[in-house]
Amino acid sequence: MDNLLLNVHNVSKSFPGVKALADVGLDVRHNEVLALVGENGAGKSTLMKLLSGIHAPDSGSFELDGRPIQVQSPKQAQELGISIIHQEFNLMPDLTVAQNIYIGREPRSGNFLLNDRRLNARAAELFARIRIDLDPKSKVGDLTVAKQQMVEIAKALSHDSKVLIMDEPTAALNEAEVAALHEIIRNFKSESTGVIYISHRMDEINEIADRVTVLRDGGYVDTVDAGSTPIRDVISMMVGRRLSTEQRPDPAPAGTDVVLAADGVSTRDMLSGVSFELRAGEILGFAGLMGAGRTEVARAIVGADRITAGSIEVHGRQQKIPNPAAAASLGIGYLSEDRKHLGLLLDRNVKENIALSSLGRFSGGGFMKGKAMAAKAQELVGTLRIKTPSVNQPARNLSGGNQQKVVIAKWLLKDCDILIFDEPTRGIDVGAKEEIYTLLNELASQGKSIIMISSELPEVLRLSHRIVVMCEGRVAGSLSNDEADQENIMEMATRFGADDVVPAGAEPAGGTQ
Amino acid sequence: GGGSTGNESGGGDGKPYVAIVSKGFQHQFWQAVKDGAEKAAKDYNVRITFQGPDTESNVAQQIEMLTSALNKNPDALALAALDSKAAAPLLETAKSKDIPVVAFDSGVDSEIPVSTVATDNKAAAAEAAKHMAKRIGGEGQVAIVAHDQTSKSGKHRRDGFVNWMKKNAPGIEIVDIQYGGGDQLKSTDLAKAMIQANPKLDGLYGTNEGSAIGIVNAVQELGMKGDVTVVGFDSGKAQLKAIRSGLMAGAVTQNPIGIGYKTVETAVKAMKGKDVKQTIDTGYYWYDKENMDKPKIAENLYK
Amino acid sequence: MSTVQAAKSESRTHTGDTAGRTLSGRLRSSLQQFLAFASLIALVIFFSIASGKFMTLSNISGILLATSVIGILALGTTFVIISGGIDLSIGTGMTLCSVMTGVFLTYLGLPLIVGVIGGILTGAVMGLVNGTLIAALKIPPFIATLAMMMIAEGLALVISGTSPIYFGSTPGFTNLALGSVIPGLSIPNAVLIIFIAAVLAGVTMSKTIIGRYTFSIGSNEDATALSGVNVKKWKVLIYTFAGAFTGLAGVVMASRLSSAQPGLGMGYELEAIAAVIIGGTSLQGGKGSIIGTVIGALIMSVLTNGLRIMSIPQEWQNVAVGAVILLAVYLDMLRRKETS
Amino acid sequence: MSTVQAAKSESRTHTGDTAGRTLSGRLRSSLQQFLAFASLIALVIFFSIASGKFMTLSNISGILLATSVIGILALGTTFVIISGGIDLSIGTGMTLCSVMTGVFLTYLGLPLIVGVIGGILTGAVMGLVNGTLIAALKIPPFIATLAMMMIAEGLALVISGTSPIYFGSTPGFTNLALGSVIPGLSIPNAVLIIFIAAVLAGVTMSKTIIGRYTFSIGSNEDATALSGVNVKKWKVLIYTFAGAFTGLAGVVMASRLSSAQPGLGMGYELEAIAAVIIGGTSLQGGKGSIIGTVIGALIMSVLTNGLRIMSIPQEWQNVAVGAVILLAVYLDMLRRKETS
Ligand SMILES: Nc1ncnc2c1ncn2[C@@H]1O[C@H](COP(=O)(O)OP(=O)(O)OP(=O)(O)O)[C@@H](O)[C@H]1O
Ligand SMILES: Nc1ncnc2c1ncn2[C@@H]1O[C@H](COP(=O)(O)OP(=O)(O)OP(=O)(O)O)[C@@H](O)[C@H]1O
Ligand SMILES: [Mg+2]
Ligand SMILES: [Mg+2]
Repeated sequence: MDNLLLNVHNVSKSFPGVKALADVGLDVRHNEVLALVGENGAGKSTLMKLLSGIHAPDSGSFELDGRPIQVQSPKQAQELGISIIHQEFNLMPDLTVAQNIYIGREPRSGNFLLNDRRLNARAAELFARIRIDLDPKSKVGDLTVAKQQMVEIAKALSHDSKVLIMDEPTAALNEAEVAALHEIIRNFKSESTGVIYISHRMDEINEIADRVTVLRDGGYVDTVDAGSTPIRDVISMMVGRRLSTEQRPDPAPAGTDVVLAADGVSTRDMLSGVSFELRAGEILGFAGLMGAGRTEVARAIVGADRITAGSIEVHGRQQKIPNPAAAASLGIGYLSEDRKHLGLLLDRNVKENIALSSLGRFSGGGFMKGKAMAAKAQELVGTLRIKTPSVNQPARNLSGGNQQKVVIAKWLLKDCDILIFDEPTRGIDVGAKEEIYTLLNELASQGKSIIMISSELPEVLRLSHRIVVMCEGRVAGSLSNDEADQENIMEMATRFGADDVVPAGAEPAGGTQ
Repeated sequence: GGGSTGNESGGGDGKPYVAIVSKGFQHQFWQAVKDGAEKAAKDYNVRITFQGPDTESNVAQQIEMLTSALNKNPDALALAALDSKAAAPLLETAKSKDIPVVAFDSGVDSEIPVSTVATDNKAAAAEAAKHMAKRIGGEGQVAIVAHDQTSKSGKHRRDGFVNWMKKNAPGIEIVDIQYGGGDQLKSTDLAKAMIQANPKLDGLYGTNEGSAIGIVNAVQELGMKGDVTVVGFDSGKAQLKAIRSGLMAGAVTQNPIGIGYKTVETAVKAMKGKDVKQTIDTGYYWYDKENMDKPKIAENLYK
Repeated sequence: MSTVQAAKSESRTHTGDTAGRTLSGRLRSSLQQFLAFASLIALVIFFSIASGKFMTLSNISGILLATSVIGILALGTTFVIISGGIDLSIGTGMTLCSVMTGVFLTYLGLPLIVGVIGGILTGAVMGLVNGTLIAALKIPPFIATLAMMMIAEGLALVISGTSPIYFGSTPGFTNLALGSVIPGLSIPNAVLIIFIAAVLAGVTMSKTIIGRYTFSIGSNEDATALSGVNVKKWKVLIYTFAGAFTGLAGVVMASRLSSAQPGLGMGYELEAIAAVIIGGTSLQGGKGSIIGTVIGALIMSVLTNGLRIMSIPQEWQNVAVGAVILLAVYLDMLRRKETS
Repeated sequence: MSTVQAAKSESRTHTGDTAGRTLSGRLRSSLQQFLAFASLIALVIFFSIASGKFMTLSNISGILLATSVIGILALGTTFVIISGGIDLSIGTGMTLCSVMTGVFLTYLGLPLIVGVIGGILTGAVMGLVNGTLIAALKIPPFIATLAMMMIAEGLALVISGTSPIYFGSTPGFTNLALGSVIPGLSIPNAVLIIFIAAVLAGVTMSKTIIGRYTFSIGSNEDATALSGVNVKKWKVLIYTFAGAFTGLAGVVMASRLSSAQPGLGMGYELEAIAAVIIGGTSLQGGKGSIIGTVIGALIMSVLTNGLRIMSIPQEWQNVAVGAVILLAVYLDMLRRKETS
């Protein structure tokens, strides 16, 4: 083919104990979006890290516009016109949005003097051009995960590059933002450019992709035309088997007695008068736009943020919850949306991460029962099919999705009556998602109560008995499963005329069918 | 210069070997002692090593130095003990190895040392007090910048001064005593603060070179030359210059070079089994503009 | 309030770089400066009341003079610490620089200006070495600079032959610190020097590329490298730049004592680092400010001077200093929780 | 290899805790221990060749004795550093503990065992205070323990009246460190004590829940807290536990000098921390090992002793120590890049 933008020939890469990629090849044409899909740990991110000069391939070669290239360093990748949004954030929290985006390319007056006025102006232009709502001067560390993702996207688009690689850019985004991002991508691709797009949200594939390349277990499976190939075929190529994805399961009916009740809960930064009830055996979905305050609600309940007004009742008794430890002792667990900073001990191994919340159980007289701990961890690695050479692998070395599974395993092991899952399926592949859905339903049917915060409406709709919709730190309303649909949820989510809602015309994407 | 005594071969060559563990190393006083020791080493054709802790309160460091010195099985050991009780077990070791021990600078209250080459810090400090009292006419306010709060010599040079004043100069009030660790910069700021705090100050006494120079700097920086009587301890180029220029009334010097020389000399005698004097007093001298060039004095002053 | 949140709010707030910040951010941080300044004022007021001798012009200029050496050291170290590193070699390093100045002026008899620049360059070279050890050889900053601390201490003694070097041959040298270029006003030049140095450092920190990368590297070194910044090069530059301040401190020190004292320096590094941290710079890197450091240094020297003026016994002075530092920093923490 | 990777691999490798590791991991890390040990051996061999006086039984036991105090301090600090903190108060704190032991035994004439336990508890209490300042009041460890360093120094002087306290009334006390319970073999008890202390620390680190939390908190404090761990409580415990080692060091020191010396201690904290870091523990927290610390401490004291035995002039000794530390740590780095 003559019109190849990027060409990858039989690339292989292994890490100690893991063969991440074996003879993988793919090609990107001009003016196309190539979706790259595969299970967690299939090797997608690794391939992209090779393309962006973070790792060096053990073997194989790359061609850009027909010319062979070698990518030794991230800087060189940029110079070659390859820019990447990594799966994990690479931001400087103490710097402002603009400073982050143009780091290394600051507008200067003279050699050494910075020109921050030009810097911020340039950032503002960029945001206007790609229609992202960000304040160039706000400190990245203060932004929500979603907004930080937007910064990463803006940063990648700020180099006008040939090849734009996006590794799960939408994992932190909700429907409206996703639609906006797709708009951005459509504007980006041109006769001289192309996009590699990694995602686990199958609904996006036919939204945005022209072709789909499938990886499985570090090997190349096939490349198919996105338009003409039904999603379920792609999925079965990914997981090597057919999945039955029923539209809405009928979860066991929730009990009636209230296990957790928030009454007029407010925090200084964000929440005002949030009230809701969680019943035994219920899955209560939380929907809302980015920055609506769902995470804040969770943090407030487990005592990670101070409550300035309102009260919380657990099992009918009013409780003061000063910190997450207290919440845990009341049987409330919180799975954070930010696995890297608030979920994992990256340098510690899988075993320790899984056991972290339950160490007491594995210690007698202060001494650790190492064997019991390892055994239990091994068991959960099995149930959740966590892809890792062993439970002794440092969490850092796991793939994003597998890291997420480790965090989930931690809370399954802790065995709380009330579980708050904030974006639990972030970065998890379709197959695993189904398993986690079933798992959540089982937990519910065992009488455990679950609050499920998710930016993926289909997910919320599928799992929740009831859905609380938040907007601007307030509860906009709540719907029972059967009266809820994407439209009325979006309507509620924007009820208070949220100003940071992404431009209209971005019609919500369809569910999985 | 520095490393001349360091004998890299670490033993072996035929010369007899005297290990000297002093109270200090970096201060000029101890460098002068070292020079004296080196001179004697040349004269008597022996090899010496000279070591001392970073500060005169670091007893533990001195004990380590003593330990490794003993493990070198020297023919004789010279020690200026920071704390003789703390050193006692090691002196026993020396005895059991029949290594003759010479105590220097200040005595070691123990039977083991064959001889003590020392000067009396208290008496020397009293001498300084006497001259201070004379200069300020027997009454007024005096403050002390001391170099160390816990070490024996630090205490003696302070108390000798204070006690003499108490006994002999009731009109003189010691208004403040503070400690600059012999650090010239700290002592300077310290002395300035003292002068600020006590405007009616008539005299300042520094218990070692660093402290004295600190005072001199303070007086200079405050442009108070002549307003306060400054009395110092030890010598050193800067102090001599200050005395000549009249910034300082004078100072008490011990005889560091003599101490160093006599110490080695005695050690050599002892190792050869000759009998040695129980105590050798190397004395101290008051010196000022008038007498500092007299050979008797000048030979005790180091630059 | 919970550990997490506190940890967060702590780690979130107080980006001292005056470059673009959100309005609230700008307000907050200037408020902080103001309040940190307030606790300094509080000390001054306390001592003025406690002793009539404190608030005199000569004592104030004495305090400023006493701040100069530690203060200049602290300025350089602020860069190192914000970049996520640490430098323990500044104390004895400063001494080595004094000694080298002595070598240039007294031993080699070079002209004044050459000696001064030579002293400053000595510091820069030491910084260059530190930076290379840390950035190129990947030796942890703490251990690299600890080793340099010992090496510098030794070299200062060796080069000087363990005795002070006097500047008799260059009489002008002493005026460098103690003279006064401003006629009338009796402010010693050393105070001017630290003032200029502080302005230089402040501008570099907030308005130049090196300042930007200092914050960026300290905030997230890997991400900065991934963004195509040559982190290795900039780290070396940062340490070298900081080293120049160590050199300047050495020159000022020598000039003030009109001699290079090979025995000094050990322990000065902790005082300087303390000043930086009291000034609100975080050892985690990424957060801090020059103005904070200046205030921190002033708090330290006001404290020492005040206690001496009150002639508190030495042993109690240490206790008092420790206690006051705790109090000051604790109030600072409370305040940040409020403002965050 | 790109900067990033380098940075990463550095920040990644060398998880010294002996708890479960991958086979390759286990091999690698034991290899590291072995090699760190090797550079210690290398030093020993070098000095044995350089001076016949080095490899004598009395000198070896001298070295071990010299390791005891710094070593015990380093053991405790290892916990603090792995948990992501730092403790500068161990040096003067140790002295305060010696003084308190003196108070208990000499001033109050309490029985030996009470005095010993009293000294250790003093350390634990100091640790408790440090921990509370840091965990509850959120004061940065560096500044909190720096303040405690000054306070402890002052209190030691105040309580002792600035003069040493001798143990004449409890003759048995000196044997605690210098006596020898093993007949025949002339190994002083102090060596036994640090050996036992090391084993205790090692087991605590790798086999108990406090060790587990030490690593978790050091690795990611926020995540640990959000996992429902009472970080505040455990941090206080960690500092208290570490403080007990400071107390023990104080007791051994006092027994060794058969006196409590109020004036020393400043500077010991840096030596101890250096030993910890030479032993491969990272100041970023989350990584480190007790065995590493022991080796680090031995490297330090072998070095000092060897240079003295070789009669290297004192001013050169510092230079040599610094250089060797750099070399040792650099080789360590290289090796980790290899093995990682
Ligand atoms: N630095 C590393 N060291 C060791 N193993 C690694 C490392 N990085 C990735 N791996 C392994 O390589 C395999 C592929 O990882 P990769 O991140 O490419 O998967 P992925 O397709 O991106 O999965 P996900 O969809 O969950 O992000 C995984 O088994 C992972 O454990
Ligand atoms: N980890 C956090 N710590 C402190 N404040 C946070 C954190 N995450 C978000 N916030 C604040 O809470 C506000 C709402 O963000 P939050 O994440 O709670 O919204 P959300 O509804 O969960 O949206 P999403 O989680 O999809 O970003 C944001 O403005 C942000 O400043
Ligand atoms: Mg991935
Ligand atoms: Mg959220």
